[in-house]
Amino acid sequence: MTRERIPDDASEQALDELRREAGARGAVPRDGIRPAGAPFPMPSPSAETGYYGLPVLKEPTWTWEVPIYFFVGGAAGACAALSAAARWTGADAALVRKARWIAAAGAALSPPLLISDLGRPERFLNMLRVAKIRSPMSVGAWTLVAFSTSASAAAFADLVDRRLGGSVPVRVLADAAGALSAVTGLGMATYTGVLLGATAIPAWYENAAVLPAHFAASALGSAVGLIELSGRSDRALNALGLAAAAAEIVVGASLETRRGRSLEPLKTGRAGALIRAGGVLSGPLAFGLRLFGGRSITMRRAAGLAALAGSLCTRIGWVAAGHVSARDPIPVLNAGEDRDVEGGND
Amino acid sequence: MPGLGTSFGRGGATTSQQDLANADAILIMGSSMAENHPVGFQWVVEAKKRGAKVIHVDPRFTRTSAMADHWVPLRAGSDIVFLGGLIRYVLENGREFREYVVRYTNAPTLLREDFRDTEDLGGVFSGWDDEAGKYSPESWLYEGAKPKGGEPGHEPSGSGHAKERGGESQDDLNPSPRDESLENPRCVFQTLKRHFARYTPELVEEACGVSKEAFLRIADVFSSASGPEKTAAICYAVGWTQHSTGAQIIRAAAILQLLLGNIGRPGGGILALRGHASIQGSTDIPTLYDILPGYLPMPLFDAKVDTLAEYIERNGAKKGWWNNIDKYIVSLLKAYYGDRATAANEFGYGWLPRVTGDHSHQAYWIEMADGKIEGLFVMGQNPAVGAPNSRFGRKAMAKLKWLVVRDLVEVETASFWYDSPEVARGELSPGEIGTEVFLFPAAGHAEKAGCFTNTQRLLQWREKAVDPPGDARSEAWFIHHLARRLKARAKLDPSPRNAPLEALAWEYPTLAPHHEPDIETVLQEINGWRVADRFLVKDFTELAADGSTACGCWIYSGVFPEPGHDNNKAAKRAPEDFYGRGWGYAWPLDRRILYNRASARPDGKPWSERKKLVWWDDGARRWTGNDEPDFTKSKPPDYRPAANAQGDAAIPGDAPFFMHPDGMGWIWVSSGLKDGPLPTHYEPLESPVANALYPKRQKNPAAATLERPGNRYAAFPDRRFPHVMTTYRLTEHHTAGGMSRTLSHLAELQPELFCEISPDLAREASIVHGGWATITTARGIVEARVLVTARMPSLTIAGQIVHQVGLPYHWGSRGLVTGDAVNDLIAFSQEPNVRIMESKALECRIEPGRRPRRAGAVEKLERLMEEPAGNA
Amino acid sequence: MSAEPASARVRPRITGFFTDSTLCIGCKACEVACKEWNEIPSDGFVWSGLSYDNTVSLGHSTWRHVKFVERLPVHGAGGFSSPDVSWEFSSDVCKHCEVAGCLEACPTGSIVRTEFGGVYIQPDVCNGCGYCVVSCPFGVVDRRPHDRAFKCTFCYDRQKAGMVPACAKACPTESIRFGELEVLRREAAARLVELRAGGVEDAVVYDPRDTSVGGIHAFFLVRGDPKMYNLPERPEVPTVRLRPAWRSAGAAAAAILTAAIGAFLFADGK
Amino acid sequence: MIREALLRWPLIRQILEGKDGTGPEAMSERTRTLRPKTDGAQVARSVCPYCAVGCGQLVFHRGNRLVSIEGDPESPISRGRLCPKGSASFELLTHTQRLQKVKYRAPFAKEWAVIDLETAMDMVAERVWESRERTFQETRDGRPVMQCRGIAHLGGATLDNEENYLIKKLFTAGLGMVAVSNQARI
Repeated sequence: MTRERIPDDASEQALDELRREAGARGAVPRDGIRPAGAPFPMPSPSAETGYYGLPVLKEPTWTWEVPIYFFVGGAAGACAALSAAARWTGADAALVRKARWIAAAGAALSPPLLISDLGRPERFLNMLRVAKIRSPMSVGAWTLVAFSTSASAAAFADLVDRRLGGSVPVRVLADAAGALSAVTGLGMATYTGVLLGATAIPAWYENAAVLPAHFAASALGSAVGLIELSGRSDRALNALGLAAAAAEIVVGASLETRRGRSLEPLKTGRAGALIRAGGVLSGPLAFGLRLFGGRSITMRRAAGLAALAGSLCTRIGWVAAGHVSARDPIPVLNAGEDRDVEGGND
Repeated sequence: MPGLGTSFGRGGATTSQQDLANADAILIMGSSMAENHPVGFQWVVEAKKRGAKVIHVDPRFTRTSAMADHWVPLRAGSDIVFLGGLIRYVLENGREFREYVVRYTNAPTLLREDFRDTEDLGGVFSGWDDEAGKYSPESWLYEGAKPKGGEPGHEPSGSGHAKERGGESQDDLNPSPRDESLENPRCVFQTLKRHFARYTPELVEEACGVSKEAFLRIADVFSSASGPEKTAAICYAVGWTQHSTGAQIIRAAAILQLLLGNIGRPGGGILALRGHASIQGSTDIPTLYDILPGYLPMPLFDAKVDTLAEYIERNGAKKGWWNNIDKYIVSLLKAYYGDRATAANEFGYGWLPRVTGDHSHQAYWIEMADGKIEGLFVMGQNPAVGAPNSRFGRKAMAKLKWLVVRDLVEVETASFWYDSPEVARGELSPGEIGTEVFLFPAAGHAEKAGCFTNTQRLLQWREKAVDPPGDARSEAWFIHHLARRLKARAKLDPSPRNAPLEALAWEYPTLAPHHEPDIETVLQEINGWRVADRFLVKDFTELAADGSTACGCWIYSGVFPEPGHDNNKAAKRAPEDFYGRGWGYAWPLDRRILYNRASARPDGKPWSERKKLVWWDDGARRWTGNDEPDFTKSKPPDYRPAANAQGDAAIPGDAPFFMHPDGMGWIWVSSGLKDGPLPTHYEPLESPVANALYPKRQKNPAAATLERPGNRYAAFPDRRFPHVMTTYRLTEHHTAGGMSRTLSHLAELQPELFCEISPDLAREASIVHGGWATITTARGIVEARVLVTARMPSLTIAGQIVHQVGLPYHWGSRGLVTGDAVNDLIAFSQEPNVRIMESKALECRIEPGRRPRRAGAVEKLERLMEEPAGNA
Repeated sequence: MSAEPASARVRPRITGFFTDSTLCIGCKACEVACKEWNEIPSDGFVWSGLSYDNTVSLGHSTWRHVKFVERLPVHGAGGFSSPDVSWEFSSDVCKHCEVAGCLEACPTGSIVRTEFGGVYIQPDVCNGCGYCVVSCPFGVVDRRPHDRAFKCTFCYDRQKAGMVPACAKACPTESIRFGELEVLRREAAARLVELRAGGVEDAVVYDPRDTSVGGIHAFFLVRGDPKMYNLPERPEVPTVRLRPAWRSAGAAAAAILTAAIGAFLFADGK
Repeated sequence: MIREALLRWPLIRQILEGKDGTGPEAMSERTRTLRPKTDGAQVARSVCPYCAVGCGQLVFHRGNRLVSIEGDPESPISRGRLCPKGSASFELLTHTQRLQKVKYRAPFAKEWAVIDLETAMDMVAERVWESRERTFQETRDGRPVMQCRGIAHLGGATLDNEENYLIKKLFTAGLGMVAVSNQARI
């Protein structure tokens, strides 16, 4: 397991370059090289800079699949909710069917994404060893299981139902599964926000109350977008799209107006850019396209597309922001001085 | 060992690590104990908890300083000025423990009329011969003492490990003239006062760079821990010994402790902190050229000791313990040559090789460089990076016909022929090196049984846990099976030279699975036995001079008094008291604190309840107490020897230092040291600073520089090498790294060679923290990472700023982490008494950036040496 | 949310670490002893230039970590007497929080509270989801690339056999004390008084008990501001954010459902 | 049967015991039966091979293989404690870079060769004998010298007293070698 480093000139140059990078960015998350050794000359430890300015927290170890999973799972979950709502309100059966199939597709895609991120994928079933109400990851795992089953069951039952040219028991089963998938789907759309909010990473936990709603809105927006892109243009969908976009505008505005060092990562650098892009795409842009697009299908699809892109950027951006935030020791060291935690520990 | 040996009688630490807990003050100097002896340091922490003050004097603020109450940075190489300053402070302020000094030391003894001090002769004592470059110490003798046998003084070939010419100062005298009022201007006390009169706080400030205030505070704290109720201890390591005045630095500490009455008492003493598992043992049972086991001198050719009688006459003493030397040498010869050692052939004395010159490490390495040595054995050592001037050393090895290396891993010494810097630099190439190399895998400490002797003279047995892997074997196995082969061959060729080999007693039973010799039988031979019936002797008091006993090392005799593993005292693991009696075996005779007779007043009662250790039990008519009395148990305090009594009988009942003919602690050493009866400050062989005391005597005149191509020195002054350089170890590594660079869990803790420099020097030389620097001396050139730290202060010496460069020396070209060998920078040089190199204070230059690759490095060095030294 | 936090149960003999930095000599024996016993690989040979600290932080392959806080030494004054910290060493380790973020976050039940009150990752259960990594307010838990999460086990295997954890056993100067938590807390209080009396006014005990973490089973005595040692002023267990987060989630879900039903009823109402 | 199977599922235990999945109910078989690796190993009393403090060590071994090395709490010197080097002495004996065979390099060769131990011993004995024959001096101006100057030795401070004794006995008293040295000085 030990790596030997022969200090030849080439590796030295690499190291120096990395140290410069580390000096600029505070840390370089790269195998074998640590943020240590930079910046030079070394700052002596103090209450202000902490221990040589080194990070207190560990960065998330998640791989690229995770934000994608947040996006897919959220969208699929919202779709399931929409299909159920449509069914209950006696809306067009075709719409219900489309929504169910999109949800089922997302439900099928989600587990592989989540599992491939695990350090030990072969042990993914251990997620079901226990059920821990205080662990968003555990709640999420169970939700995902329930959602994947119910969503695909609903879609499948729907298929059977049509083959048999309408069979009551099957339709009842389909509706039951649909209802379940709606509830768990809403969980899928929101729990990922709780997952990030209830961590030790300042940029995330400072937004514990915002993230779930934020992700929900973004999920709704992308769900609407997906259904529309699949060829629907119901007014109801457009209305929901408007609502989602409006919510995103509110969230974006609140983020922009709040200040504080722990929020920096949300506004600066790559992460900041992604979050802002996401906000604009799924907020003002989508809203404008729907509002001024009138009855134009193209404009609605464009809005849907914008919402989808925005939603993806948002998820990637927030995860990236967590990395940056974890590297900054100052908010971690000084946390809690001025703020008493909302809710507290029940 | 002569620093301690000549002062007290034995060349070993006078105390134990545990006993530090009893000290009221502890001076750590020439050592970073917390870093290099962390587990021993727990006893210093213990003492701190009990309220002791800890003082650390060191050029660097180390992990030891971080735990100390007082730390003062001093310039590397100015130790004797600092200690001399303390001695003067004690004398001027009457801080000495008067009764102890008068009754237990030679302070009252009168000296000869013709003695002249360094203060009179501008830096040398009387008897100095400039042509011969050595002293004739006759004028150092006590008044009325006659030099014994032939011309006085030392043979140049001899070295300080042995008790050479022991006690010539006393034999003809009974008792020596003393002035217990200490007023007589010719008594040792007054001479001492005069000698150190100029070592004022001002001089300390000027020469050491220690502020007057700091010095006075420390002097007060340390000298206050003295008298009946208090004691202070001193800990030192190679930070003292590796100097051209090494033995004399330790002498200065000994004088200080004798004046304060801190020897032989709880919480007192001088603790020499050794750096290797059995470095004390390898001197007690020496792999050294000038002594035989038990500090018996090797026969010196120049000393004209061709017969055993001459040897005993010259090296023995009529008074004091060394009167027994005949018993010890004869018993040793019986152990060596067995039945072939008879009275008729002087027990084979004639077979022992004669020492005809300096055969010490550095001396024979130079012969190696000149092609005079054909073969070399290296066992558990790594001179290719671990020895001074390792660059010179590696080139010398290329001149060998054959080389045998035994170690756990392939060390640089075995691989020099293909991966040394010299090969990289094109100075050597495998195709041109004719050295035949054998690299043997060695057994580790848990793969063989045997005992180490630790820093406090404690023999501790190791049980064997597992067999060594593959073809790995112990050194004992190697020697045993080599001996078998050679003796068999000697049988076939009965020439005189083969007589000793053939006569060598070599019957050791071997054990499965590898035919390892049974080590306990070797320890029994070391303990000694009666030749007639092989009954093990109880201890060395049973040894005889008539050939009826055999003993491999008299000072260890008593470690195995009866057969059977249960009687192997080194293997004892049942400690009974604070000093650990019942755990291991401390030579001599399991005594844990040496000279502990001094812990009682002359009348035999403890100095105080708080500091009692051993005392005279009048009822039982014997010495008793919390330790084995280091004294003849039955000898009452009021015992007075009869005129012309001999040996131990000639030692009075109130003379604790009975190894010495006069039974006194020697503030004054009239015989046994080659560079003077008292310590004197000389600058290191390389120093940017002029000798503030003796402008005409810059450096120790008796020290050898061994200057030659490949072992060059900086001039004085020398602007090419303006900075003081010192080397040291880190907690995370061991010596030159052979036992740590290959271990991932240690290597990652200190992965690169670095130098420590002050912010001032960094600014001056425009060197950046975390970057690279190239350090050069007249011998070699290395590159190192830079750690800029205020822990390595620049000091003001005689009005000018002196920068110091610190370098740990653990790296080499092999292992998980590699780096340049700092020992390439160190010079071969010899302290006169023990021929140790000076690696703690040299001159260097430092520049930003990495050294040139390949041949460029050498070219850079040579260009630099061609530059004029000029004025600094 | 369950009635009480996971770890507030009453347990038998609760053990702890009391790391007294004023006794630490920075020898790193604890780091090595830990790695040798737990058979942890080295984590790279990179020279940091940060005083003598080259392991830099706790991580998946460093479960004890000695920090070297280097300031300005004062000539004449040793580090111990100096009013300022001149060179302070402190051995960091998993805090084994009373209310542990990693323990509550773990979805597999791999992380458990042992009978000694320690927080232990079961190596055979953890699937490396990495949620404990972002849930530790002290940045202790770490996931080894393509492997599971690692951290100090509190030598659970040794404790089960009544043995002292490897680091505490090796520590040459008893800077790392192991024992019954409450006893250690009393000793720390006494030591603090003793030090202050001895003129070491800047000594403080770091054991955040007035935050949601509710105290730590491995607590520290350091000199100067704990922040110099990267010890947070008020660490909080992440689960304190569950309530606001779930509230927001619930509201959002409800909103979506209502909006959807409303939309289909009225927008497309036929 | 099925009941057992189900009870092995922590979720079931959790529900039955009404726990939250952070305690014993979540422990695996391995965790419940966890024991220290030194359980049932044999112990040798030893001493640390690094510096001269002389710390006591307990060497745990099983079936001729090392298991672990720890401090010996009974040692009056070290009281069971070890420094980083002492703590690493298990790796010192077990790491992969340890030599297991004799390596031999012939004069002017560019490569190592691996040779058999006994052969190596015979070769070394041969070299010693020849060098001694060439460089031995019996007398100088009529007085005994009995000295072999052509062979030198270095090492000892890391070896055992018994080994140093045998080295001095063979090399000096037997072969007449005087150039014998080690690290030990003052």
